Amino acid sequence: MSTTSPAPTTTAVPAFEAHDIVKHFDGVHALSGAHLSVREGEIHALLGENGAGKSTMVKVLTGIYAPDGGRILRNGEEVTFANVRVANRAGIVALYQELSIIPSISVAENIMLGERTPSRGGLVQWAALRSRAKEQLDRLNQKIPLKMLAGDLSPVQQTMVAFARALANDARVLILDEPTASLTDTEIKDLFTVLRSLRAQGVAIVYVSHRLEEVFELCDRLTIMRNGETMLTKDVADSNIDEVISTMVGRAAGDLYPDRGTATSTVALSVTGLDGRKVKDVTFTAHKGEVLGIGGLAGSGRSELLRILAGAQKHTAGTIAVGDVALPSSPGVARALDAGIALVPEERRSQGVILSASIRDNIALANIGAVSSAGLVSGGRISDITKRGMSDLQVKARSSRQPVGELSGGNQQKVVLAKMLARNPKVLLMDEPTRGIDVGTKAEIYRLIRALAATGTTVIAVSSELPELIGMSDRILIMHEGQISGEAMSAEADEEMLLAYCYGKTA
Amino acid sequence: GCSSSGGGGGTGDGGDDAPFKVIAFTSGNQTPIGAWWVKAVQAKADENGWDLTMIQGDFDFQKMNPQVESAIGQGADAIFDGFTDYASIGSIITAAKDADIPIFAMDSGTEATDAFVVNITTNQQGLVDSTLGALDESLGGLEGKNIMVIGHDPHPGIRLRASLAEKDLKAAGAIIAGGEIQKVKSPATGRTEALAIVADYLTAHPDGLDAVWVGWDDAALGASKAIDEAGSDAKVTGSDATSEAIAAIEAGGSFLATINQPWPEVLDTVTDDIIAFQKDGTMPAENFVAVDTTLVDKANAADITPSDKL
Amino acid sequence: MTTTNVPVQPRTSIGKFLVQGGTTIALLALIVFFFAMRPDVFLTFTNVRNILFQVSILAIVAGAQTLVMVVGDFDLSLAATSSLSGSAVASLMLGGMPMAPAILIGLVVGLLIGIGNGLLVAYLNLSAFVATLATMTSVIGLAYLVTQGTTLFNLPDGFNALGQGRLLNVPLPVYIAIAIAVVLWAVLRFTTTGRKWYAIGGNVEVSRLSGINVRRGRLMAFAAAGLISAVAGILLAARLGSGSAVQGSDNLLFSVAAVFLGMTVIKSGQANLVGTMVGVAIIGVMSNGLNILGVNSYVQQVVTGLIIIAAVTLSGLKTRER
Amino acid sequence: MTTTNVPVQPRTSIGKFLVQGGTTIALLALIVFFFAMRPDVFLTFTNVRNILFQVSILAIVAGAQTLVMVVGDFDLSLAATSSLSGSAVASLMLGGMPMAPAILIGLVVGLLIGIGNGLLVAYLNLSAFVATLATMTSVIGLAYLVTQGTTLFNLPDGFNALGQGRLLNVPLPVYIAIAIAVVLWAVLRFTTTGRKWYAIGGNVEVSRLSGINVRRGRLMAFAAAGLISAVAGILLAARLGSGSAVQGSDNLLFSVAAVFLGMTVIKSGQANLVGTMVGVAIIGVMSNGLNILGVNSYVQQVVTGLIIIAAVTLSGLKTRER
Ligand SMILES: Nc1ncnc2c1ncn2[C@@H]1O[C@H](COP(=O)(O)OP(=O)(O)OP(=O)(O)O)[C@@H](O)[C@H]1O
Ligand SMILES: Nc1ncnc2c1ncn2[C@@H]1O[C@H](COP(=O)(O)OP(=O)(O)OP(=O)(O)O)[C@@H](O)[C@H]1O
Ligand SMILES: [Mg+2]
Ligand SMILES: [Mg+2]
Repeated sequence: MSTTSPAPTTTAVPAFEAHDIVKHFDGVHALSGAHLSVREGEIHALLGENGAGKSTMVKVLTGIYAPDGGRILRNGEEVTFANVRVANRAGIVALYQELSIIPSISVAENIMLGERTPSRGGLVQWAALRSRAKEQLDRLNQKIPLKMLAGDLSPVQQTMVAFARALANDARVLILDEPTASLTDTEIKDLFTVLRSLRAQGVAIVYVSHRLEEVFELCDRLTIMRNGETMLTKDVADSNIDEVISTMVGRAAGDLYPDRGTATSTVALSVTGLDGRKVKDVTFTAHKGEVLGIGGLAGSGRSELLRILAGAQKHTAGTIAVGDVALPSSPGVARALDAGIALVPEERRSQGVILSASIRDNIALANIGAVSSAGLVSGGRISDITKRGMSDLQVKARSSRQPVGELSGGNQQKVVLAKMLARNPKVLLMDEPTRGIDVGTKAEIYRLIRALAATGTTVIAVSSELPELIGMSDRILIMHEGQISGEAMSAEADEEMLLAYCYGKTA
Repeated sequence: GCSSSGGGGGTGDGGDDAPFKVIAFTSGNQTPIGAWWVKAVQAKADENGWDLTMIQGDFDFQKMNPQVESAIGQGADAIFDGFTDYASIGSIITAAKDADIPIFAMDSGTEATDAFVVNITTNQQGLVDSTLGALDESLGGLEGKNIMVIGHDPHPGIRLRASLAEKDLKAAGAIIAGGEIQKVKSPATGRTEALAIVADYLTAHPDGLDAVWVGWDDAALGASKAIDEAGSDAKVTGSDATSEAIAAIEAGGSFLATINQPWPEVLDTVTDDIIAFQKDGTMPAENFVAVDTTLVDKANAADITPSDKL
Repeated sequence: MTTTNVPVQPRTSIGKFLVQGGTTIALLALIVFFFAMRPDVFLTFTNVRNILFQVSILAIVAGAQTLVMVVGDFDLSLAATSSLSGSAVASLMLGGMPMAPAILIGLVVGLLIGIGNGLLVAYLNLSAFVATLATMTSVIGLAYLVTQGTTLFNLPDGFNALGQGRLLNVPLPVYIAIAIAVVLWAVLRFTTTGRKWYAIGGNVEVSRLSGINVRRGRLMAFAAAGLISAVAGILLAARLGSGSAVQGSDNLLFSVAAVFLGMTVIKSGQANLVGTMVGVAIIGVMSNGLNILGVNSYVQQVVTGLIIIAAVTLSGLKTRER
Repeated sequence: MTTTNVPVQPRTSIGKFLVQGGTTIALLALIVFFFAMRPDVFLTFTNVRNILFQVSILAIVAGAQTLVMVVGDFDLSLAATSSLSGSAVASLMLGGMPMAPAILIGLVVGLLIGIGNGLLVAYLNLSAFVATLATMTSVIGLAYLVTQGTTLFNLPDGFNALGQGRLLNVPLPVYIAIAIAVVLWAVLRFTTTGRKWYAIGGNVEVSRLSGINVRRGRLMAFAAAGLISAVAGILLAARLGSGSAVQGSDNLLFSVAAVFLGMTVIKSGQANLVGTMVGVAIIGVMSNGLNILGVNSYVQQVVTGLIIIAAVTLSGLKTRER
């Protein structure tokens, strides 16, 4: 692989550079010779597979991690950042991947957190604080009550608040680590508008994302990392998706989506008149061997629907039947699992895996019945299902005893899958199965979904990305305000039509 | 609780129309003797027609003191302190002085103080003399004997008698085991603490202990248990004459003797002093009285009313 | 089961109060109950003053505990620290030191212990529970050493007046407790330090990534708590006219209970000063009221536990596990 | 600055031990130190037996606390529960009930209190801290009522033999404590219940979504802890030949300290039985060793706190805030 291509020469000195950055964790080489160079007034994409080292790079650049080697330069001068505050004072601000909000304080305070809090003589200037917070929200086109507790916001609003906080710093170098992972198109548009205007004001922006379409729409240059090394930096205009993917994964890109299969006509799941929190009168069926996609805007109730089906949430009316066996009115997760419905939840770090526990223990979690007899757990049987799950899904880990928290996002997601697949579910519910996952792993997951369907499993997958929805499903349902607003065979669907359903225009 | 017994003014000793008002308080209502005292004082009040305000605390001076002071603020003729050391009630004493109300006390300090018009307690020196006498007799002299002294500093009576015992033992030529008074920290865990101290001492010095002098029975029972379990033939003395200690003495193990303090008699005397004051304002002759105690050993154990069965 | 879209009602203060105010309601219920039982005594000036006097020291310790709990930590050593400070001041004055420097040293002792806790927790990353449990153990030992296990008394009148003197017939500690509570409330509400503490308590990692100096914030909260509990201990010594190693030790659990009760008062479930004072009031009213009714002290203890449970359950709180 | 891919070294057990074993090292250091000071005494059979005997009851209470802490909760009422159970058994036997049913009732008392705590915490969502603090208060009150504040004694010899009898010259409580520790270790390690408890302690939401009945799991942990601490309380009564409301109250803080020390022994920082027993051993060795060296008990207390801090700091643990 080539290292860096010559940069187009517009400005003399890059605003912010990092050279030969090395960072180890406990024997893991997160970064081994990474480079990045951003200029004023550009949006620079930082790309790479899960675990390529992007987030680690972001943290090294902003003083959270001290690098084990390498140099960081600001306007051509070498700098070291002892902590985030020092970096912030130098105008370098990041929105971190896992960074969210502080749920127990108000929206306004979340935006003006820390040194941004306007104060005089140690006293908070509340009026100034609110007005400045409001300015930031206005820039993002968000109408969020400033005094509300941030914990009461929807996940999307929380992300926007976190983003407003990053903006509030008046950064000269703004680094965004997967800001759009949990946003929908509307917010993404507003976000892009802001980013473009910042670029016009000469801000240097680093943009980390797995959504390659966004990169080609928004960014000026891109840097691709693999295994902790920088592989390539070039103008976006001179590149294309295939090159990006093949550089990221180190081989030529294949088709992202596998061929569709043929669903049987046997009904595997039938849902009638389901009412619950955020879900109103939902009726549909899914067939054996079918991949059913569910789309909709943020907050349209997709997650709630899946949670109800999985027994994690109560419903107030309606029936759920697997095959022709009806579930009791409030089954609970255990009963739903026994009936053959398994859920791969939306937030994998807080809902999917116990980060401090090992891969084995996580997989055993949903299979305690299968790995035990007479109340005693058999280590051998756990090893069996773990081994099978890890090899079927190609989980990359040191050993099955490694804590899941040390794995990259994609591998964590595979552990969640392995945990649920070991139950041999008849109906597998997947909520945003590829969120925050790189293209290579995404393709693997699509193939896996297809392979499961081929063996007769029904897969119901929620996704916020319309191309993904179309690419991976056989049939698509769109939800709007808790109700099903449209249905289409994906072979006949196009994005425009689905988007119309998303906004409640019923077919 | 503050219960005012409605004895009525009918006792009619004096010509007053208002009944004689007494504030009584104790900080040790969760100890058996404290509980006895509360009931006994109530009975005395009923008998004598006092308007009694009884305030109890569980060594929580932070809560008890304001209650007593506020009762003082509402006026009273006399105050009766049971078992509450004057060190902890400085503010009550001040309030009573300001209001010119005399405090009658029992077992509320180990030395004379003008805080009280009378404080009748037991003779600590006498107590020490008789327990050491019992040890002397049982060991055949104290000279050269290894004797451990276990005390508990927060309790002024125990602290005083432990230091007297240490002094007299040294004077008699005994060796203080461990070089100093062993201190139990919490009354709640006194028994287990003493048990561990003695057991550990005996492992470190097998046959190195002739007796353990303990300042109160609960801890003495722990010490005695440690000695029996180690198979040592050391002797133990305590103080308080709890029924458990008396039973242990009767059983004839290492527990040699304890001390009976005549609380009912002391209560009677203080009550008489209060009644005398109620009648014609007579103040007690002395402000500090130390009454004698009785040694309880195998010989008389059966005749003693245990302090927790009063 | 209607599906009409009722717009979310902005909760009125009263509605809010009824929903979240279980604890406050419990306090009012207690007051009404005791008043109904003993209308002649319970709400008299003397008795209210009594209650205030009884809880004043607890209120200060609970205020200190609130600070630490706002940053999401926990200090088991506060009551011990206050005993040590009180004992140290008493001992120094008995040794002949004038009042002012003795008090100053007492305050410094509290501050130092607080800083020690803060260093252990914020900089050495020990769990607050172990660190302060260990500090508590050592500090109690030190207090025993300072007092030689005894109750130190015969303190100067000028000193005792701090705890026993009155202004307008109300004891000084009541004013001091109110003043400290107001200051702490203002610090938590209006200063950048207070807001940082709340941010840290809300989410340490987000705070750190947002450029808040989390370690210094936590250290400061512990230091402030140590200092304030020293104030409480010195006042208690002045109030009782004596200092001892065990004096005020029940403030440990009661202060924690007060803060926890107070956390149920507000929706976000954070430690907060107003709530803490409600908690302190519940504890004070309950103990005073039960005494007035002449309830057997063993039964009182049983009832106290039940009332705490009732208050917290009433508030319908879904406390996150700590 | 090499970029060669050194394969990740599998950590050896010894390496692991040195990195994480600060607490274990502290225990060994204490043993070596006391042995060096008193080689003639410290490691003799008699003294080791002594230590074991002294910590046996604490070990049981700490084992109970471990269960609750494995599910991520906390039980302040365990020591009080054990006092109440011991007192209840003593009181029943003195009232003429034969030993077996009296013990049974004592165990049921512990179980019921545990279930009560479990219901409050798991089903009413009270914070474990408030709930068990309140329960503790009430339970101590009940114990005072049962004993009338006195120490109940004159228990049947058969009963006392449970706590004082010996087998092969080693006291029975030592065997019982070891047996309970082994059973709890096996339950935590090999049973589905233990697995579920660890999962719940790891992440409640993940556990729930994996089909684990989280509420029942937490309830069971509290119930088991209540039952086990009843065993401890009954044994303590048999060991002392008496029952009282305050007996064994120091087991509260020591058991918690033991579990916390034990959490530093393993990398994941969870409560675990082996670690707890290391913690218990540290506490027991320290107190016995200091007694043997004849250290003043106030100084002992200061030293105890310092050693706990040293052990935890040594283990270099980055404990998550609780
Ligand atoms: N704190 C840490 N301790 C140990 N290993 C770590 C730590 N942080 C990151 N790693 C490892 O370093 C490597 C790079 O991780 P990083 O999070 O930077 O990847 P990324 O490119 O941001 O991936 P993703 O797209 O999934 O966010 C991974 O192998 C990861 O497991
Ligand atoms: N009132 C609420 N309290 C707690 N959690 C909620 C509440 N409302 C929604 N959630 C959670 O927020 C998430 C989003 O909910 P919902 O099902 O409405 O959105 P969605 O259509 O899946 O959209 P997205 O997940 O993209 O935001 C779900 O995880 C849901 O459980
Ligand atoms: Mg990342
Ligand atoms: Mg969703």
